[in-house]
Amino acid sequence: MRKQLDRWLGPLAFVLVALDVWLGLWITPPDQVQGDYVRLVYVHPAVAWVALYVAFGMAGLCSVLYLWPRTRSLAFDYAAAAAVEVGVVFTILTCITGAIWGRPTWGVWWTWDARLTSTALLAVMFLGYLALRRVPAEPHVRARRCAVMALVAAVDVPIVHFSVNWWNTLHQGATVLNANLSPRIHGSMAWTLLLSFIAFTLLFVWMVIARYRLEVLRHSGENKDLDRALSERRAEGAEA
Amino acid sequence: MFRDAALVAGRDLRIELRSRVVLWQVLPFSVLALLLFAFAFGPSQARLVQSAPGLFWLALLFSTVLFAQRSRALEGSPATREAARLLGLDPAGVFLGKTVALFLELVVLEVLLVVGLLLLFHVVVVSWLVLIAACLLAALGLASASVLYGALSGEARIRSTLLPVLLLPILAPVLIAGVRSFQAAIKDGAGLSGRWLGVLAVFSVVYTGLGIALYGPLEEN
Amino acid sequence: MFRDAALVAGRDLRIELRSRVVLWQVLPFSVLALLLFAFAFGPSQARLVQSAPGLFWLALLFSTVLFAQRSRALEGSPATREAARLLGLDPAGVFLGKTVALFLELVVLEVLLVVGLLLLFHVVVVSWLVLIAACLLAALGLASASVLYGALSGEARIRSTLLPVLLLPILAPVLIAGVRSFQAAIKDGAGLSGRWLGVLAVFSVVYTGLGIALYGPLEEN
Amino acid sequence: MVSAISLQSAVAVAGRFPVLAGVDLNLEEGTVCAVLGANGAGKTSLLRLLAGLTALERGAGTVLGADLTKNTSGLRANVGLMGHGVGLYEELLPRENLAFMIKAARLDPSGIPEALDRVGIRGRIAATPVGQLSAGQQRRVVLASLVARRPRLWLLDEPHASLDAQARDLVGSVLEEAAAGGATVVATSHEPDIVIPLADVVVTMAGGVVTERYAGGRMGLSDVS
Amino acid sequence: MVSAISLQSAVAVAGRFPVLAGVDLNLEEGTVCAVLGANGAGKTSLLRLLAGLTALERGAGTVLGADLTKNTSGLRANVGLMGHGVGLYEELLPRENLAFMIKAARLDPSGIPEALDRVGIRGRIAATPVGQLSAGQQRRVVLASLVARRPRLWLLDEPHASLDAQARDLVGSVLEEAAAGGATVVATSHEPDIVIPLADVVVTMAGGVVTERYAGGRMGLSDVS
Ligand code: HEM
Ligand SMILES: Nc1ncnc2c1ncn2[C@@H]1O[C@H](COP(=O)(O)OP(=O)(O)OP(=O)(O)O)[C@@H](O)[C@H]1O
Ligand SMILES: Nc1ncnc2c1ncn2[C@@H]1O[C@H](COP(=O)(O)OP(=O)(O)OP(=O)(O)O)[C@@H](O)[C@H]1O
Ligand SMILES: [Mg+2]
Ligand SMILES: [Mg+2]
Repeated sequence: MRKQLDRWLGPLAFVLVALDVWLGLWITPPDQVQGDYVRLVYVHPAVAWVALYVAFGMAGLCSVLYLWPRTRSLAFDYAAAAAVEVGVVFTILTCITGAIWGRPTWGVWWTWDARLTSTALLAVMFLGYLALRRVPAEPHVRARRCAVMALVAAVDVPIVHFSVNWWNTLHQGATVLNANLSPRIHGSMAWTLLLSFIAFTLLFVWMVIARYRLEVLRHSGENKDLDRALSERRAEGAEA
Repeated sequence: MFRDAALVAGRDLRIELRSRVVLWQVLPFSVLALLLFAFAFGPSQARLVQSAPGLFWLALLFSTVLFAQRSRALEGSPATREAARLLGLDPAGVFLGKTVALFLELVVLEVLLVVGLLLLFHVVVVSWLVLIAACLLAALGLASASVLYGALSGEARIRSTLLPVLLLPILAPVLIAGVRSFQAAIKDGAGLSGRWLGVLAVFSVVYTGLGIALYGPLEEN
Repeated sequence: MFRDAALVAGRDLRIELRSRVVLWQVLPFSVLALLLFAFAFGPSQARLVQSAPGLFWLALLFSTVLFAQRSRALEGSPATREAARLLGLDPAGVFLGKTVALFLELVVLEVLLVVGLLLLFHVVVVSWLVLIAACLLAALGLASASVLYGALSGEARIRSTLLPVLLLPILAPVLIAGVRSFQAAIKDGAGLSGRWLGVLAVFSVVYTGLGIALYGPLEEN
Repeated sequence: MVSAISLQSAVAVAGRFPVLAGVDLNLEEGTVCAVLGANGAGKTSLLRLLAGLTALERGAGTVLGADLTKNTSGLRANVGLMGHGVGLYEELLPRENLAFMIKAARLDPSGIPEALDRVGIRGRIAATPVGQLSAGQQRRVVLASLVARRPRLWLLDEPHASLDAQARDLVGSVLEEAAAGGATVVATSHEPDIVIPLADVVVTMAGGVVTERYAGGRMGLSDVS
Repeated sequence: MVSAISLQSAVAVAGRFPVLAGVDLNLEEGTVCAVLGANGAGKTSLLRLLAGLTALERGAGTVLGADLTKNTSGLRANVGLMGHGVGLYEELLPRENLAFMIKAARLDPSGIPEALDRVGIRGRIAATPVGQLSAGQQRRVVLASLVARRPRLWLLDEPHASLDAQARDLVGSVLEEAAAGGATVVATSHEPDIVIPLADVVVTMAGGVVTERYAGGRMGLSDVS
């Protein structure tokens, strides 16, 4: 079962993404207002969804599991790290696809809209997490620090979200994301949209698993290394 | 827990009083930050008054980073930190003690900054209550977040650059809510300010709670 | 002198490459500072664009403080510093070497910030020449002043709070001249910019000169 | 006798390097154990493991009844460590440093002046912040903190380094007293002539393991195996 | 013989405290001098004065021909100091640390591998950043830096501390070599048994002054007065 999953997950994710792109680019109709740029709707929201909710949610959850004494295991630390790493990629992709979309629709690459701003903050928090991981420390020390950081950041996300929303809407109305898609949505568009969410989530899962595997592999390599290092260490004493 | 908190707060404040680093270095920095912001955005008087709340909270935020550095530096070298870990102090108590000491220092800073604001930027405060509530809530939130993150960020040589990156994004809600509360306090939008004071309150409660819960595992090692 | 400078610059850059502190901690801080300024003064788009030069130079200035901290931290513990003083290096060479290393790092930062500015604040640059000249001159001035003041500010525990207070007021001219040059570069007031570029040039020449002359007596003890 | 320390194939890792490569060590309560060994043998690493400051990577170990594979915060409160570095607050006076430690351990601070006096920290020196004292004076203050705290396990990393002749004698009598009071003492050293006479058990380390064990000169509670 | 060190009533101050209260000391070039004395006697302060790291407050002094009341930067380049603390860059490898020092002194860096090998820093240890080495290994690296640099004046503050038996012997032979090569050596210690046999001159300090001076066991170039 697991092997099957392993074998099929990656290809499946890619096939779905390819299908999504194909449907998005060639099958669905262009929008009356936005023209062909609307096709980004099959990429951008899904990518954003993964970055914001799936990645950070997973990182937060794994961190709690690590900190909880009964479930404390470096596996959760690796999983959290994998989620954040892939999450950073998706967050940056969100910003890039958003910016590409913003250029024709708003005329600018970036604006200080609530959502964009909170996404940027999130990206910086993710980056901070990765910076913290790079500080040399014992595995469990690092795991503890990183878990606390991820948890604190995860708790901060809703606060940031609300405050940024209020921050912006107080001064000016929701000028940006008022393009309500639902009335104009075409049947094939709705399906493609749904597909995009599934496809990118699967892509995320696949990437996280790969990153996690790599980490575990490195660690098991470490274990083998440890055995060799142990005998080398003992030999140090013998030669002295 | 509270006994340990009192002990730790006493230690921090005593070292602080003896070294006077906060008095001579951190407080001047804050005033300086205010002035620099004025340089960068001045000299139009109208724009300055308009940006006064932003200036105040930015200065407070950047000063908080220094306070956080200092609060951690008080704990001394790695050897000293290790010795302290061998004392069997309750981590929650340590967290609370450090937070209380930092809170007191931040309140002093806020008083100074408010005075600076009134004198330098000719701001007229309408609702003192909102202003004071915002300051106290923010001080608590900033203090607890700083102590928690100070413990995250390792040794001195790394900390002086790592801590700002970790701490500042977390503090963004305080910045936003603080600016808004101040705008309300200045324009007497007391009705409006409630929501923003709420953000500040949630922030400080959440971080104090997280600190009490998580400081143990963090300092474990 | 130049041999020693090359040696010292090599040491600083090597430790930096090994520890990657600048890459992971200082550069993100700069981007973050930009974001926070936007919070404090936004979200009105017009006001943001207007303040873009101020934001850029403030972010650069505050980042410079971190760079200065880091540059000094590279020199290690008091014992390490003392050992280095027993090597008979030419102080002017040490100063130059550290300044060069810091200059290179600051240029990388400036490139990053300019890109951020273009993308985030929709700034349109008219005179690239002025912008580049301002950036290079400022980087030299900031680097030399930082190295000089880093040597003034003593030990790590004190330095993390003392250095900002010492350094920032000194850098105020760079802030003002930089903001003005940028405004000129954006609006193509090339005629105007000459004077401000002159200020930057004078600043960097003066501090480099002062550093070469005074680093000896400073490090003497 | 009650076992104070019991390590079975204990492995500890720093970075990725196995600083301890399978240590076996059993000590009963009230024993004074001297640890000898070349530079890099793992003596400091052993003390840090026993203090609960580094994790046990493999193997098993209990110290003062606490399992090293579990949370060691309970253990740490019973341990006094005198390491290579001086773990004192440089701005505070010797007395204030000790007061902080003693109060943290919920002990009576009235013994502090006596402890300081005993290690020769008095007069002007007692009124100088610790950071300005000489190397040996700082180590004397650390010694005083152990005397005042009376931990159940004393871990001393080269206790004699930086101390003058008089203070070296003092270390001997302080250790004797501690062991007589039931405390367990583990002390590393590069001066066998000084520590072997003080020890019940002498252990030598090399390459991260214990290589030899024999009886020392104290013979108070020897448990040579 | 040429005078290497000559202090007359030298006074040095730290904070406001006179750490040296009128030191008289004359040493000829090529002498090995051991400095003994209780904790706080002023041994470290004396070495720092001789290195040109602290100012001469009163009195007169020349070291290697440099007047201590004037600028001492010329002097400092000729001095090698092994202090209580280890003055190495923690991120850099032993080899890189030495290369920096040697190049700064405009010497040939080709002797570095040999110097490191001599103090036993080889293999894995040579490939570890200095910050991760054990206390004794770090001090060995410092010793190697002195060996490679061959300064004209060696100032050693408790050179034997943290070093194991083998490295202690090494210190002896290194000092002997340095003195034979014309360098002057001043070494403090709390282990008279070890240093007196190495020294031409033994000096004891107390209360910031030199109280006694007698001949040591080396008797190479004794100038007992
Ligand atoms: C740099 C620019 C942008 C960033 C960082 C960004 C970020 C985000 C994020 C984080 C979400 C997920 C929100 C959620 O699920 O709660 C999102 C959703 C979405 N974005 Fe963007 N976005 C950008 C530009 C744009 C542009 C230019 C458009 C179109 C005009 C756009 C249209 C949408 C739509 C339609 C959704 C999904 C529907 C929704 O949840 O409301 N975005 N974006
Ligand atoms: N900054 C200072 N302020 C006050 N007193 C100081 C200061 N620095 C050193 N002292 C005092 O000067 C005296 C001499 O110190 P020094 O370090 O020279 O002693 P030492 O002989 O090296 O001792 P040790 O054997 O312990 O290393 C000590 O009593 C110390 O307390
Ligand atoms: N973080 C690390 N990374 C790699 N190696 C390390 C690290 N920490 C310690 N070591 C190595 O572990 C070994 C044991 O160190 P330890 O400090 O325990 O030795 P020691 O017996 O106390 O030596 P000394 O007598 O010099 O104090 C040393 O060889 C050291 O280089
Ligand atoms: Mg050791
Ligand atoms: Mg000394």
